[in-house]
Amino acid sequence: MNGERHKDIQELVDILTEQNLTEIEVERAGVRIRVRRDASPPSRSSRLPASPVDSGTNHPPEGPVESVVEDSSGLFTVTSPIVGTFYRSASPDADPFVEEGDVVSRGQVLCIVEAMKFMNEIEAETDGRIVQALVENGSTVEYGQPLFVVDPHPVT
Amino acid sequence: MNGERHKDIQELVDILTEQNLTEIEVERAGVRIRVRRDASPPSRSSRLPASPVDSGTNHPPEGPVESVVEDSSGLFTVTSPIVGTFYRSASPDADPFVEEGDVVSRGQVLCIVEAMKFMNEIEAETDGRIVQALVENGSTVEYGQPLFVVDPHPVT
Amino acid sequence: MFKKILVANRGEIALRVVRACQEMGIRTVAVYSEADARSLHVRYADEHVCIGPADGALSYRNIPGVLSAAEVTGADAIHPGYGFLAENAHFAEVCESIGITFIGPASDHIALLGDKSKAREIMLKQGIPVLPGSDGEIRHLDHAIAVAEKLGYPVIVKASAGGGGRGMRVVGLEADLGKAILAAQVEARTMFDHDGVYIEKYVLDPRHVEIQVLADERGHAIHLGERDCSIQRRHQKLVEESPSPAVDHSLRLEMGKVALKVVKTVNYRNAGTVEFLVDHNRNFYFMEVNPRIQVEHPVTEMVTGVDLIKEQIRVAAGLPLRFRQKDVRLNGHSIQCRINAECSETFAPSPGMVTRFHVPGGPGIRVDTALEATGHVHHQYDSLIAKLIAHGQDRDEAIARALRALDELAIEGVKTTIPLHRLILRDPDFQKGRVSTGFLDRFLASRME
Amino acid sequence: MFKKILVANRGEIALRVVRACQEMGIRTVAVYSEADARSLHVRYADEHVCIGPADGALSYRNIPGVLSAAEVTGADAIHPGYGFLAENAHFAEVCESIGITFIGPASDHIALLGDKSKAREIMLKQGIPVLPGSDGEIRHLDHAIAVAEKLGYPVIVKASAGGGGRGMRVVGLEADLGKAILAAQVEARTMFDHDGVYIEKYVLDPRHVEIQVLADERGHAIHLGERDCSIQRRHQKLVEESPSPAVDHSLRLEMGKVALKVVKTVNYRNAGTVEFLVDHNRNFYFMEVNPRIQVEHPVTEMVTGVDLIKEQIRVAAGLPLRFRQKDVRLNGHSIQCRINAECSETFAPSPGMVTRFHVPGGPGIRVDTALEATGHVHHQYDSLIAKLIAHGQDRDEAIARALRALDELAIEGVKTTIPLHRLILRDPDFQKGRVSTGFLDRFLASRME
Repeated sequence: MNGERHKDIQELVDILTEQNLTEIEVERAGVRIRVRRDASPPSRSSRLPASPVDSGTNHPPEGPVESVVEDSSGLFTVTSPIVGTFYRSASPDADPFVEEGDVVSRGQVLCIVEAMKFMNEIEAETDGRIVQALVENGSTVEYGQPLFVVDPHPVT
Repeated sequence: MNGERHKDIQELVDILTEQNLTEIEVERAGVRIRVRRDASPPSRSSRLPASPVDSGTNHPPEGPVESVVEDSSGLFTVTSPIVGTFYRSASPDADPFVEEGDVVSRGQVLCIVEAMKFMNEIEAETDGRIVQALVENGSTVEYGQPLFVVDPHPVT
Repeated sequence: MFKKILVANRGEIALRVVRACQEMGIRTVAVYSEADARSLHVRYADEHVCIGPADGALSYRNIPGVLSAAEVTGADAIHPGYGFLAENAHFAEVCESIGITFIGPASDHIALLGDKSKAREIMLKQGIPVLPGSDGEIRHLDHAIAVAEKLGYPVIVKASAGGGGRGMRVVGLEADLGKAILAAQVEARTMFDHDGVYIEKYVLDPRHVEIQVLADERGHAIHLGERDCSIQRRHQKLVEESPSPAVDHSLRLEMGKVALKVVKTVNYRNAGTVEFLVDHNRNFYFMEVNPRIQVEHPVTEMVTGVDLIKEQIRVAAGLPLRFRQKDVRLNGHSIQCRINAECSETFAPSPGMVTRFHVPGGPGIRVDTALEATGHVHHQYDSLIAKLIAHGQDRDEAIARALRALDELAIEGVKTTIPLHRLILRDPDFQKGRVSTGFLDRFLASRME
Repeated sequence: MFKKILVANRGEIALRVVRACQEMGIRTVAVYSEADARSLHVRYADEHVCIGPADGALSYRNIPGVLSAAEVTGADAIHPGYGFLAENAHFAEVCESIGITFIGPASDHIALLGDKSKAREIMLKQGIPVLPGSDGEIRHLDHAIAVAEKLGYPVIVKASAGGGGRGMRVVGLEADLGKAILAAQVEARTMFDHDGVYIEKYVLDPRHVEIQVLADERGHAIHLGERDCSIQRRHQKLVEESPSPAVDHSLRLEMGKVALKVVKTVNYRNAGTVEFLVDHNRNFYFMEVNPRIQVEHPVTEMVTGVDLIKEQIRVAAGLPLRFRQKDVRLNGHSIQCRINAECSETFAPSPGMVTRFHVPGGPGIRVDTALEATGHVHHQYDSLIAKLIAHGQDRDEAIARALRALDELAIEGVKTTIPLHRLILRDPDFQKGRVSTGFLDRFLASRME
């Protein structure tokens, strides 16, 4: 799907959501788009926290996440299993465990999440290549927060 | 999707909302737009009056009504302009002003609605034939309540 | 006690009366216009009768329509709420004549108190403190000039039949007096069909403080403390509270005594409000009596625990008041925000379809509204769509709760005064209780800068 | 005072705490499970941290998760609400050890009061009236038989670590005693990891009456009158009220005195509830102390005007109580209905999507809920979805208002106990205040006929 089409759909979805509809269908020049939703999701409050969290924990809560999530593109997301502080290296002077582009193997340590003085090593659950590191060193992460995007089938 | 289209859909959504519809489909110059909403219309309170009104005024409130309404079949409905007691004849012994099937002419008295001891004569606002008398003699009628169905173009 | 009460109103006050009746075990009849067919007051009532089209003049103010509805449903009393027919002496008189109880004062009281100039004269004679002013209505310009000179400028020209800020003009200079009288007369003639005006000394920046009274048919009367309604825009109240930050125990005793004297002077019965202006030196002056339940009655209910609508009904049914003055205790503090469907900056009405409505809850919060998650705000009627009432152990807690609840209150689809209420309640002067009838104009002006 | 409080709970009680903090100007941190990402307590809090999946054991009961969230957000206190970690002595101890204030009693009080058998012994020694029973835990069956014979049947076997009706067996005959003890032990071992049981005389058809206490760090303690929670099904309270129809002024004084003696005996602090059984002859017996805020706390708030959550926070911050026993006045009467997402006939849980939600308003009505017009009732959590609290000048008015509000309260999409509440509140025995812990079973049985 190209970006253009995606934008179209996003617009339809927005309308769907805003108007609390269940279905929109648009057909044009041989292209038919139908957007349907069977049960409207609970809408967000207009009263989201006025000021973002100082500690950086404030990425808006989305739907459920798994510890490792495969998206439609075939990429995996490594998420944090605990609340804590995210470190990309074992100590301030050390090199990061992994960099973007690195090929990693299952069980390899990707980062540390410190919680209650415990250093929790987060390991790769699959072989693959680090496509993207999503969190800054020293940031706070919540349960389920995406940390890395991993391509399990890198073109070598 | 262009702004034009967005506006189109918004319009449809407005119509949907105002008219309390569930689905609209529009096809024009190769463009077909369908908007649907499953949500039931603002439902009545679960606490509708437990017992119907003794005085018979309790037909459920529906949308606005006009004093004379033309429906899709081409028939007119004569509605009550006031709250009161409906009488089909001038006195208990007299014949009804009109019967079903009668041909009436504009200005002819169809019935009386008594309110605060005043006898209000309800006249036909158009020539036609009485298709149906909707209210029992002696019943209470509200403002806007249908009294007679009139066919303004009877096949003679 | 009444068997069946017809509620001759709509919106939150109609719902308020229906609720009181339900709690008392009295059947209710809602009357409604075609625009309100699906309104809560209609659905919650035991019976309902459509009495006219959306235009209030043809439905809620339609006396034959309301009375026919009472007749066909067999209602033995009518509660008029506020607005519409509530202060219509003729309506009350017709009710009396056909044996349906009008839940409110007698028709002659409504007529008497509706003539502000005359009411003022009567109170003056009884030694009730009133503002110095003209002795009755102004007869001609020279008379006005003489009166104003004696009072000292500024003075205020008021229509005898006026109310709600209509037919009033403040005059600072003799040169403007004639024009002001003419303008007030024109306005009064147009709106009230009576162009008599009188003149009073104009008090700079007073507080609007009113005493709630209740009187039964046997002449027993009590007062339920005061409400401070100084937060007004063009004489439209926006925020009300009880007790008043400016009234202490001794002033309350004094004002209460005067209010009861006013009640006794006219032999008033049922619920009523005696309005006073209070100046910076704690002097207070009788302004008028509102012979009806008021929009701001809930703040009094919150601090006294007394259900004013139920008391109105009980008294109208001939029952004696259930308590004496010494039984009335004020607990804590209460603040009401009138949520209007208006732009909070321009005050332009904002009718339309409500797309989301979430009411706050939790301790100390009461919401009186006829709105629902999906509902219409009709352009034909008053823009008041909800009353948010907060109660706390003290004024600070009441304000904190009101602010917390204002943040939770979500109304989408129409513009509302919620943003303005948030700003007012956070204003340092408001928080210190330093308010007067000039507060809101200055507040709005300072925000425009 | 605390700068930032983490609320270690969900649903209405989390919202309740967030609201109290907002009114006090304290920042809040909500923790939440993935299932609650869009919940009101999350959206109303200043900050929010996801701490685990929907399963409460992995999120709301997840001690490292909660504490990490407190650490990363810099919260200086944690309010546990009720349930989840509220009575977890280990959690309170860890909080104490890392310098985060646990808003509740000290961990050793939680541990002590969690051992019902031991608590009973301590109170007995202090002359607090307790039901006659075994001297500590049962050692073997012969011991049990001897105790029961001395007490006279029926007796009740209770798990020392029990609570909420779990680990209890009523025994009418000696032949059933062994089986009952075994069953209580198995249940207690499974649920509380401790299988000690003790035996008490079983009181037929008593009332459940509890006294709300508040104690500050300096040892100053007061009580806030009683709550009658006799309307229960399987020890789950369904309707609560204050004051109790069975408690008059002199009995209240007496029970209050004993409750404060309990507080003093263990040097208890913060908010707590001392539970008593009251028999038909107005004898009352200490049962246990609930060392937390309770679901039914609002009825006490409604009659005393005291915000119990705020007082918990103030006391936990080391502030002294703001009032003395003589400042506590009970105004009117309050009744709470626990609205559960359950079938009102079978009591089967009814999770699902809420499609319509309309809360009642008007005078004397308070609703504590985290539900919205569109929201989910999750099967993983407690079925309590809303608390409808009514207040009136007297019990009759409170009942009338509760009934009126139950009629207005509309929840569609899930089944609720609303129909059952309507029936209970209309029951002639309930209306006369003639209730006991056996009321609901008899009521339900009579409806099955």
